[in-house]
Amino acid sequence: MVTALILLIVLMILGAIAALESKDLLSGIISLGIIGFALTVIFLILQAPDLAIVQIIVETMTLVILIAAVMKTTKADTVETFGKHSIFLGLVGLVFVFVFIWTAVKAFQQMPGFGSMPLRMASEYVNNGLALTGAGNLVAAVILDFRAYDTLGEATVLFTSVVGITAVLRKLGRNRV
Amino acid sequence: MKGMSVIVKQISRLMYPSILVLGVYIILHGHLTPGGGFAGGVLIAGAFTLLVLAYGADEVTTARGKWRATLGESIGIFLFWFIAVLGIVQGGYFFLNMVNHGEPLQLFSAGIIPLCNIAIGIEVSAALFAIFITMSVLKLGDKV
Amino acid sequence: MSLLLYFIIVPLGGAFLLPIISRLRESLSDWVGNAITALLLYCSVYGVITASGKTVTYFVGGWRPIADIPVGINLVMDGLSGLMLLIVNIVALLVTLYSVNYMARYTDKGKYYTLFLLMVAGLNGVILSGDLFNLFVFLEITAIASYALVAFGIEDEELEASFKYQVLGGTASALILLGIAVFYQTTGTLNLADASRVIAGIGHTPTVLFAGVLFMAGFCLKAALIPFHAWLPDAHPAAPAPISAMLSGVVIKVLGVYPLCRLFFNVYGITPLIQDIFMVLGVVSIILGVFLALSQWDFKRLLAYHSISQIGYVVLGIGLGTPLGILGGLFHLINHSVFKSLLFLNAGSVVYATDTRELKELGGLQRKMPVTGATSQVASFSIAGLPPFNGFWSKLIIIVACVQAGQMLFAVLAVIGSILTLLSFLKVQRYVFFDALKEKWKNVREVPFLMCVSMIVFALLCIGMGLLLLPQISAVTLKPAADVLYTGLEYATKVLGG
Amino acid sequence: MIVFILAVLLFLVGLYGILVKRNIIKLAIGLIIMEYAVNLFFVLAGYREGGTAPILDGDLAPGTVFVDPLPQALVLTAIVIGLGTTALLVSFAVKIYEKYDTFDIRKIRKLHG
Repeated sequence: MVTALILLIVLMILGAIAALESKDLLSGIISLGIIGFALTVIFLILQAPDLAIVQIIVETMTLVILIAAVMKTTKADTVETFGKHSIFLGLVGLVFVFVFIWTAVKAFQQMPGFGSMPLRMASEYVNNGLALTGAGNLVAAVILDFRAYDTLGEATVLFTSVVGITAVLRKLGRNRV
Repeated sequence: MKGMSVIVKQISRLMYPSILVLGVYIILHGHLTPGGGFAGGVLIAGAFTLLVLAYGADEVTTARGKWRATLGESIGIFLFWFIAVLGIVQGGYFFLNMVNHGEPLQLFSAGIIPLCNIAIGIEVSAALFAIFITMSVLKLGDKV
Repeated sequence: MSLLLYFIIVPLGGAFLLPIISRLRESLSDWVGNAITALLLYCSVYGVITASGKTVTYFVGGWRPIADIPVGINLVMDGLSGLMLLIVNIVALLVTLYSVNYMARYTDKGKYYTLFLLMVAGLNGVILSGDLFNLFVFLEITAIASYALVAFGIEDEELEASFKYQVLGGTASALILLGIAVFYQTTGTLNLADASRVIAGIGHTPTVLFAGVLFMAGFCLKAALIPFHAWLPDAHPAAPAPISAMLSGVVIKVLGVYPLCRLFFNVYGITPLIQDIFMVLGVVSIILGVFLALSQWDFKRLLAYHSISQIGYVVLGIGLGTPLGILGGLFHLINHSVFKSLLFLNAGSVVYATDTRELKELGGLQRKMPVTGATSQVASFSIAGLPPFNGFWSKLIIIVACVQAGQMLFAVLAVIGSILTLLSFLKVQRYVFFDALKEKWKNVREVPFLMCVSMIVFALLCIGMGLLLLPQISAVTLKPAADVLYTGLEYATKVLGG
Repeated sequence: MIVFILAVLLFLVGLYGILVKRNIIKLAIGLIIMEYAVNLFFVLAGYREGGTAPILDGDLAPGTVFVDPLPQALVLTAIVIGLGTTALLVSFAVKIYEKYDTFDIRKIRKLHG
C-alpha cells in the first residue's frame, strides 16, 4: 500500500510541476485536475470515503470555476523574464529548499511513523463515539457534535466568501457625486 | 445567457429530479454513511445550475435567482446558528446535542446531527448557486 | 448564558440576517451594525471588570474533558483575552460609528456591514478560542472578510492590493495549517492547554520545533513583521478608511501577535532562543519600517509603514520576557490600536474632504478642518512618544525594560526609531495641516458630525490612556494580561484545572 | 516517513509557484497545490496500520481498528475553506482582468514600492 501511495504522491508532484510550468493556462488547470483526482484516490486508499466524496465534488467545482474564468479571459500564459537577479534568487531558493527538507527529515525522524500515530484526543471518538452522539459515521459525529463549533465556522467562511464575491463583482463601487 | 438545444433541455429535465433526490438522500443519511450536508448541498446546487444552463436565464430571472440564493443562504446558515443557540436554551450549552439520540444507526437518530446536516445542505446549495449565478452574469465589457 | 458566547453569537447572528434586513431597508444596516458593536463593547467592559484576572473556561456543546483529555472545543477568557476583546470592540464601535457617513459614498452598505460583523466575529473567535484548529477557522473568517473589504471600492488599485494580500495571506494560512498538521501528528491533541501539558512531557523535540517554525513564519506573515511585510503597505492604504483603521488597529495584532504570544508563551514555554527571535524581528521592524515610512509621500501609505514599525515595539517588548517588558509590549499594543486607528480615520477624513492622499498636494487644512487637525495632532504626538500622551508611557516602559534586561543596543535602537517617527509626523503635520492653504481647497469643509465624534473619542482615549498605569486600573486590565504571558505554562492548569 | 517528506515536497512546489510565477491564475494554482499538500499531510497523519474507515454499521468484528476520524473532520473543514478562498481569488482575478486586460502582475503594477 505504501508503494501505491508513494507512486500517487509522485504523480501529484509531477502534476503540480506540469500545472505550474505549462505554457497554456487551460492545460495547467487540467493538470491541476490530475492532482485533485489523485488526491481523491489517496483518500480512498487511506480509508476516508467522506473526504473522497467531498474532494471529488469540490475538485470539479474548482475546475469549473477556473475554466470559466480562463474561458472568459485569456488562455495565454505570461512570458517569464530572466535577469541577473534570477540566478541569485534561484541559488537562494535552492539553499532554502535544501534547509527546509533537511529540517523536515530531522523532524519527521522523531515523529511517530506512518500508520502508528498515537491517539489522544481522538481515542474517545473511536471508542465511544456512537454511544456519546448516536451517529454511526464517526466523521459526522466529530464535525457536527464534538466539533460542531468548527463547522459553524466553516459554514461562515463559505457565507463570507459568497458575500465577498457578490460584493467584489458589483457593477459600481462608489456612488458618483 | 441563452438556453441550449431541445435535446439538452429534455435530458436535463429528466436528470434534474434524480440529482435532487440523490442530494437529499446524501444529506439525510449524513450521520450513517459517507457524505453529509456539504456533499449533498453541492449536488443540489449542481441540479439548479444544470437547469439554468439548459434553459438559459434573462435578466429578470437572474435577478430573482440571485435574491433567492441570498435568501436561501442566509436562512440556511441562520438555521444552523439557531440550532446551536437552542442548545443554550435547552440545556445551557452552545451546540448541546439536546434532542434524544434515539435508536443508533436508524435514519431518525443522533439528535441534532441530521438537523445540522439539513441546515448546512440548504446553506451550501444556495451559496454555490449564488457563486455560479454571480460569476455567470459577469460581462467583460465587449472583450469576450 | 455565559458571557463569552455573546462575542461570537451576536455578531454572527447579525451578519447572517443582515443581507435580508438591508434588502428591506438599507438604512437599517447602519442601526444594526452600530447596535451590535455597542453591545459587544458593553459585554467586553463588563467582562473585564467582573473577571478581574480569573480564567473562565467554557466547553462548547457541554463536552467536558473525559479522563482529563479534552474531546470538544473550549473557549477561554483570561486576562490577555479580556484585554484584547476590550480593545477590539472599542475600535470596532468607533469605526462603525465613523462608517455611517463615510461609507455612504460607496454602494451596497448592507454587504459592508455584513462583512464587517463577520470580521469582528472572527477576531473575537480567535481571541477566545482555546483550540488550535478552531483558532485557524476563525482566523480564516477574518482574513476572507478583510480581503473582500480591502477591495470594497472595486477600483483598480484596491483590487490589485487585495489580490496581493490574498496570495500572501493564503500562503500564511497554508503554513499555519501545515504547522497544525505536524503539531497534531506529534502531540495527538489540538487543545492548547492539553498540548501544553504534552509538550511539557516530551520536551522541545525536533518535530515540535519544526511545527513551531511553521507557526512562526505563518503568524509573522499575518503580523507583517519585516521581512514578511510585503503585503501590508499596499493593502492597508487601499482599503476604505474605516477598514484601514481596523486592519492596522487590531487585525494584524489579533491574527499575528496574539497567536504568537499564546503559542510560544503558553503552549511551548518561552526559551532564550525564541525570545531572541522575537526581539530581533521587533528591532529590525522598528528601524526598517520607520526608514521606509520616511520616504513616503502618500498619507495612508506612510501610516501603513509606521504600523510595521510600531508592531516592532510590541514584539520587542513582549520578547524581552521580563514582567516589565511584557507589560510595556501589551500596553503599546493597545495604545497603537487607538492612535493608529485615529490616524487612519484622520487620513480618511482628509480624503473624504479633498479626494487626495498626496501630501504634496495638500496643505493648510488646519483652519478648514479644525477637528480633524486637532485630533491628528494628538495622534501624531502619541505615536511619536511625546509626554503626556499614551504612546510616551508605553515606549518609556519598553525602553526601561530593555535597559533593565541589559539589552542596551535594543534600547538605543528603540529610541532612534522613536525620534525618526517624530520627524516623519512633523512632515505630515506640516504638509497637510499647516503651510499655506492652497487655492483649490478654498471650499473644503469639516467632515460630518458622527465622523468627528468618533475621532474625538479616539483622541480623548489617546490622552487618557496613560491612566491605565494607575495601580487600581492596571490591576484589572494590564496586569492580568501581562501575568498570563509571564506565568506561561501555568495556562494549562488554569484552563483545565488540576 | 517517506510519504510525509513527499507531502512536504508537494507543499514546496506550491510555494515555488507563489514565489516565482507572475501570472494571476498560476498564483491561484500555486495556492491550491499548497492546500492539497496540507490536506494530504493531515490524512496521512491520521492513518493507522490496518485501519478501516470510521463508519459503524452494526455488524463489525470486535477488535476492528479504525483510522483516526479527527484529521478527516479537520480536512473536510479545510477543503471547504479552500473552496471559499479559491472562489474569492478567482473572482478577483476575473475582475482584475476586466480592468487591466492582462493576467501579468508586472503589468498591473499601479502601486509603487
